[in-house]
Amino acid sequence: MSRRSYANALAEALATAMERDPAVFVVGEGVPDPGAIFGTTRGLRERFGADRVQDMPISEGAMTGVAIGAALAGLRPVMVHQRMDFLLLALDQLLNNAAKWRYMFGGRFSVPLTVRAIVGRGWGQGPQHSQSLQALLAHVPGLEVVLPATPADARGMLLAAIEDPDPVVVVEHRWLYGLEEPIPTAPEALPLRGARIRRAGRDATLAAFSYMVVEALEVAERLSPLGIELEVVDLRCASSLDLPTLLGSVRRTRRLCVLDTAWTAFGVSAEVVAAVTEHALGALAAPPVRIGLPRGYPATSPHLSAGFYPTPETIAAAVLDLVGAADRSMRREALRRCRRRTPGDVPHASFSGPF
Amino acid sequence: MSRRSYANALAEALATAMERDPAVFVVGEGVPDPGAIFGTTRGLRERFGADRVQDMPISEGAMTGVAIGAALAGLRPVMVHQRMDFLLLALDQLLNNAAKWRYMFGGRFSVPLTVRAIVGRGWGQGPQHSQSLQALLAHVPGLEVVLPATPADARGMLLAAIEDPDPVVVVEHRWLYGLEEPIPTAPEALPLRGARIRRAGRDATLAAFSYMVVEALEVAERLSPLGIELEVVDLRCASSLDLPTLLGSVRRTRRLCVLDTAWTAFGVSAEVVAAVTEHALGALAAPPVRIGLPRGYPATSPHLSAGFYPTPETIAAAVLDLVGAADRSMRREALRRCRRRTPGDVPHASFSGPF
Amino acid sequence: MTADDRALYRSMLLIRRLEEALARRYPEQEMRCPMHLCIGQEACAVGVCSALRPGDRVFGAHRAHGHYLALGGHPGRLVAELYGRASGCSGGRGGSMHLTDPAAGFVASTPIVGGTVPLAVGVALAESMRGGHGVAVCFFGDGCFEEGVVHESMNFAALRRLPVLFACENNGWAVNTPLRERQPERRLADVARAHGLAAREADGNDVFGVREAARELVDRARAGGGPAFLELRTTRLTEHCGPGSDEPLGLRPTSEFEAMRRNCPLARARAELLGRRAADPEFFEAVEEEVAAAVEEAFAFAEASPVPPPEPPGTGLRAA
Amino acid sequence: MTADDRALYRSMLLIRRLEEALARRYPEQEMRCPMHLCIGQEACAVGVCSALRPGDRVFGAHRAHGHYLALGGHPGRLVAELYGRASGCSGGRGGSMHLTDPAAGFVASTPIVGGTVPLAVGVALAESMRGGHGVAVCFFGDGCFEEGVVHESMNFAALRRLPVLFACENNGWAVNTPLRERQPERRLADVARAHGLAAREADGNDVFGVREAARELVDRARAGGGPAFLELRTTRLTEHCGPGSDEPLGLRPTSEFEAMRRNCPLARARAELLGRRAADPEFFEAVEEEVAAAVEEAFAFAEASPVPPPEPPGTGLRAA
Ligand SMILES: Cc1ncc(C[n+]2csc(CCOP(=O)(O)OP(=O)(O)O)c2C)c(N)n1
Ligand SMILES: Cc1ncc(C[n+]2csc(CCOP(=O)(O)OP(=O)(O)O)c2C)c(N)n1
Ligand SMILES: [Mg+2]
Ligand SMILES: [Mg+2]
Repeated sequence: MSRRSYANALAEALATAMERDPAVFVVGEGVPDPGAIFGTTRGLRERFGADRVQDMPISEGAMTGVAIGAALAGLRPVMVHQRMDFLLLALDQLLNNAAKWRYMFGGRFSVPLTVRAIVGRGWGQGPQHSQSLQALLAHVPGLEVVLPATPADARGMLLAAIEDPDPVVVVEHRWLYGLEEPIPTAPEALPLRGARIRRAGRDATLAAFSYMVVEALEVAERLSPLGIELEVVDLRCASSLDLPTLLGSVRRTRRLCVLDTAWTAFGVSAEVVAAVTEHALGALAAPPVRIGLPRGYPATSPHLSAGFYPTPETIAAAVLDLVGAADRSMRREALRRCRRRTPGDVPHASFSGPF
Repeated sequence: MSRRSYANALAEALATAMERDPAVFVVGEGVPDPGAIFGTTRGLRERFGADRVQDMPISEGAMTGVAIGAALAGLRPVMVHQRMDFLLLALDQLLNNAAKWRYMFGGRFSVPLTVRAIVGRGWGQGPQHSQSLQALLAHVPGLEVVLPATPADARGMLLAAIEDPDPVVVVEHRWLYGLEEPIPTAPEALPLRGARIRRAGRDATLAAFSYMVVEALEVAERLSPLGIELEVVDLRCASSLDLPTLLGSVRRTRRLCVLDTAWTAFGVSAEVVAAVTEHALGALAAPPVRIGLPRGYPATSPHLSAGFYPTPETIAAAVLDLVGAADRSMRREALRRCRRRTPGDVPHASFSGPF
Repeated sequence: MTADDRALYRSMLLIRRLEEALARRYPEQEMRCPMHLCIGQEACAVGVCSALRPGDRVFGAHRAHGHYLALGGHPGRLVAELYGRASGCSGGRGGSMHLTDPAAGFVASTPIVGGTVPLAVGVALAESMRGGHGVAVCFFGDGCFEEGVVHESMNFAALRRLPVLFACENNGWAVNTPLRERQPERRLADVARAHGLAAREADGNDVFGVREAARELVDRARAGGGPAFLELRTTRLTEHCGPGSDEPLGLRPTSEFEAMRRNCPLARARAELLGRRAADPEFFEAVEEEVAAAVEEAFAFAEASPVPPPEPPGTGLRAA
Repeated sequence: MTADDRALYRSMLLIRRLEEALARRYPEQEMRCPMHLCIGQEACAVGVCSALRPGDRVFGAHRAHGHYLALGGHPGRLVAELYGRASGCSGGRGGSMHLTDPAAGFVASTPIVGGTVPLAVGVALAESMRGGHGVAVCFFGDGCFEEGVVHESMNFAALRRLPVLFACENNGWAVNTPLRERQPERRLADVARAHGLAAREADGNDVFGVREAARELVDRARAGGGPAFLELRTTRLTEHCGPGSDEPLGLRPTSEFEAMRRNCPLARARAELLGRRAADPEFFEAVEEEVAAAVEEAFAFAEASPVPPPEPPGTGLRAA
């Protein structure tokens, strides 16, 4: 095992994929620049050359089409967007072409395209630089949309995405990049589909995507000493939900809270709730709960947006309601334990902007 | 009262809005051409002049931005897309600008933009000309997304959309265009929000959007003589669900079936189910059911795509399960009554392509 | 050279007669999909494709029957595709607006205007990264030139000096909207040139002229000279979509239709071949017969293909 | 004319000193948002805006402090916006990348590259439909020229002969990517010209030259002569985003930074004013003092503005 940050794990996945398969290349605005996409493309140009580690014009639409064309010709492009918001300029290509191509031509083609889309948050990212648009992608048939939440998954799922014969979007939340854990030294692909139970518990199921897995685990850890045992299910893949794992958990705990990094309304969390309800209505002892973003935008001002994102404390409050924890002083203690001390607009206290 | 088709009702709304407010203008590919957007812009150019009834270059992205700019300058543009699929080229402008503008600048601006997006179906529209993308729009805060299902609503809601100070997308299903009904002679705006109970019933709630209201009503009419009384709720507006009306209905019938013209997975129907479950779990006597499109595309071949769209018969089958109708011969009779005799790829028997 | 010249005529004739048959039989309600005929524009497809080699790869858009056939795409599988049979070139999933015959070098066509243009650039990028010698071609219309993605594509192709030909069939119309209501007075080729492409204009109804222009640009691209743009001025003799004519709409004076008909690329090629004595009247009789048989065979293939059963929903989206 | 010339200098100085103060104080962690300084590019904003009249309307992008200030936008409300106060020009919702001061003629800036370009065209369309005499201006960078929406916008503006100026500040970089890695060798103005726009190139660090070029194009547009494109070659003296310099990155030789610093638009304007005797050393001393006071006042305004309470989620999305 070796310690890796989420960002390093991504860089390692890219290097490994490029090493193994000469058809793999990386393209995106700033891919070879000193910032190296928050470090995730560091060293690649030196190692694999300018041809396979490409910058690009600010032309998200056409360049997505160029990547699709290159994929049709047998290459394996990895396209990177520093903010997922820029993908809105590429949705025609991604949804009308990449997602449909295999189907439209009777299975004669394969589009092995990987898109890395980074979700911004905090430090004044504001309305146009903070969107988590997985619901738009998961709705349209033909794309796989995955959201790794750990360094191991970041490396393993990016590798699997690149190896996959069909288009995959890897949604990476910026606040995960600093996360570290020991992972197997040898990089291997991990399945794109399939949820993982990150923590077992009997009182409620917290089913989470991406960065919300971190928050769910934090809440679970902090409530455990108070006798509340939460099961945390990392859903990992949005487009193909792992219903067996999820339903198994919900049937045990009988309570469901879904956490997503995007707007709650019409988000992927709605699909999770709907699917669970359709399949296991009788198992639910309480109405399911969704936690995500309210119907609005984070103001750039940290003062204005202080209440915008869920926090361990607000999550705990919802979970306490869900499990029916009525004891007043226990509630107070639970919320106190979950309170954060760092400013709400940075991933960790030592962050000093900008990004 | 005067008889109007859905298409004529839309044309009347545009003419009325342009008459009442000189700031209103209509723009889109083919708006002034003899096809007149399936008749919905017929006669407007003769009446209001080329300046206010504009064709446009095939530049959906920039032209949406142009419309937003014109709206910022005090005009009221109505932009028309003959297929909703083309909107994917305009999502950056629609979602990053129109939807966010009022918020981003502290409420200093208003973007009174109306977008008409037409959903294609049948006659070989195929994967790129048949998409019903309301879920992508409803998810992003700031847009109102409405789906009129009747001629009265088509006229009244388009008028209201144009009068609204903020952006509204009117989703029009092509198969509704031939629908006729008597509506009040004097055109007036109708509320954009608020569901309508189109038919009362005690056995289950069919909550439907757009063209699926027609199919839900047909099923309800045909099952009524068999003693199954279905309540049909026309949801009308996706972005702002009318929960009081919907929950009231579900609390009475205790059974919910949601019908949408789009893919079921991650669609607006998921939000409807999730919202109902969160608010009225205890009222549900059976798991809610969603009816929409499967995770795939309609082949252009009518033979291949014969099973793709829901039909009154497949809807009836699901509803019979939902209400627990076990009697074999009654089921058979119910399905027989709902069977359609027209080809599945045309809105009515006299249609002879192309469109 | 003259055998070659006659082959161009034959290729145009096949496109013309096959499309005429499609138009004639469209009302039978067996071809249940939108259909954009290229009658009047055959010389563009045939002239450009005659400048290509095996290994070159071509993309089209909504009006692509001609490109498919000019490359040698299978006529029966084209008709079968419109008939919605599983033996169609796209398995019946695409219809007229989604064609493919990779073996013939026709990668694909799709109906979203501008959608395939950057794909051709991507194919050229792959070719250039691998040091191959193939050229990519995208056919598109004057209306498509208004899509931003085309300009983004030209910029990138020029930046990387990619072997790609942007072949713009300018028929002066997008649906029922004339060019002057969509673009200012200016030459398309000038825009492409300003983007850094080699650019030429040619009479798109003169198949020999088109071939000459395309050859120059394709050979240049193949030799590493970078991307090129070819504007082909041509005439759409049918309505935008469907089997009929738009003459009754009255959007253009009758004289314009008459002029278009006089400017028919087949008639012009025939006159030229006769004038140059590269073909004699017997040739034209023989080729008519041969093409009629090919058209008949194509329809017979389609009609003999079984009507497929409904596809299970959700099939074919991704590899297993 | 010389009072006017001195005003241009003062305007550039205000931008420079205010941004220097922003950079100096950025590490205090009170301005918690991305920030793109325009130090080195002041002459573009000031020269173009000096050619405008009340009623004209301007859009910017991510690097827009200069445009806002050059039009006479309120400096205190700019700083307050970066400080996240409700007294900020966008109520604190936007920060550095979302500015507005409609009264000053600055409609807005947003950070999606290319996002505001068609909006300016839309404002010009409205103006032309209503028979007004206002001109719309959009500022954008050389990188933005790569977005398709810019080309779509130019085509439409030329088609309708709209009164809009496309003001392209070409600093040769997009983030850390030089122009040569994004675009082929060719002149931006040639592309605009090919699209049917009047086009000029100017030294973007010569404020008087910028004004002259902008005047010609703006006056022409106002008189009904149609849209125009102005390329301004300029220099970004700071890092792309943030308060520092990118000199330590080593992406460009030190000599280039030295050349850029010698080419400082303020130094050049000062030398010219002195040379022409349009201003004396006392003027420069006085204006420094005056501007320093204005900058101080702007920060004082921001700091005196109360820290706003958290906004209730979902407020401000639509009219009630
Ligand atoms: C993105 C997009 N916008 C609009 C349409 C509708 N449409 C189909 S064909 C067409 C006209 C295309 O004109 P042109 O590119 O000149 O090709 P032509 O039909 O003349 O061959 C339009 C607007 C579309 N299919 N895709
Ligand atoms: C659509 C989009 N793509 C990418 C970005 C990221 N980005 C922000 S500024 C910038 C460079 C812009 O370069 P240029 O237009 O030359 O302006 P400059 O920064 O040089 O002033 C990029 C790529 C963005 N904000 N929006
Ligand atoms: Mg055309
Ligand atoms: Mg730049």
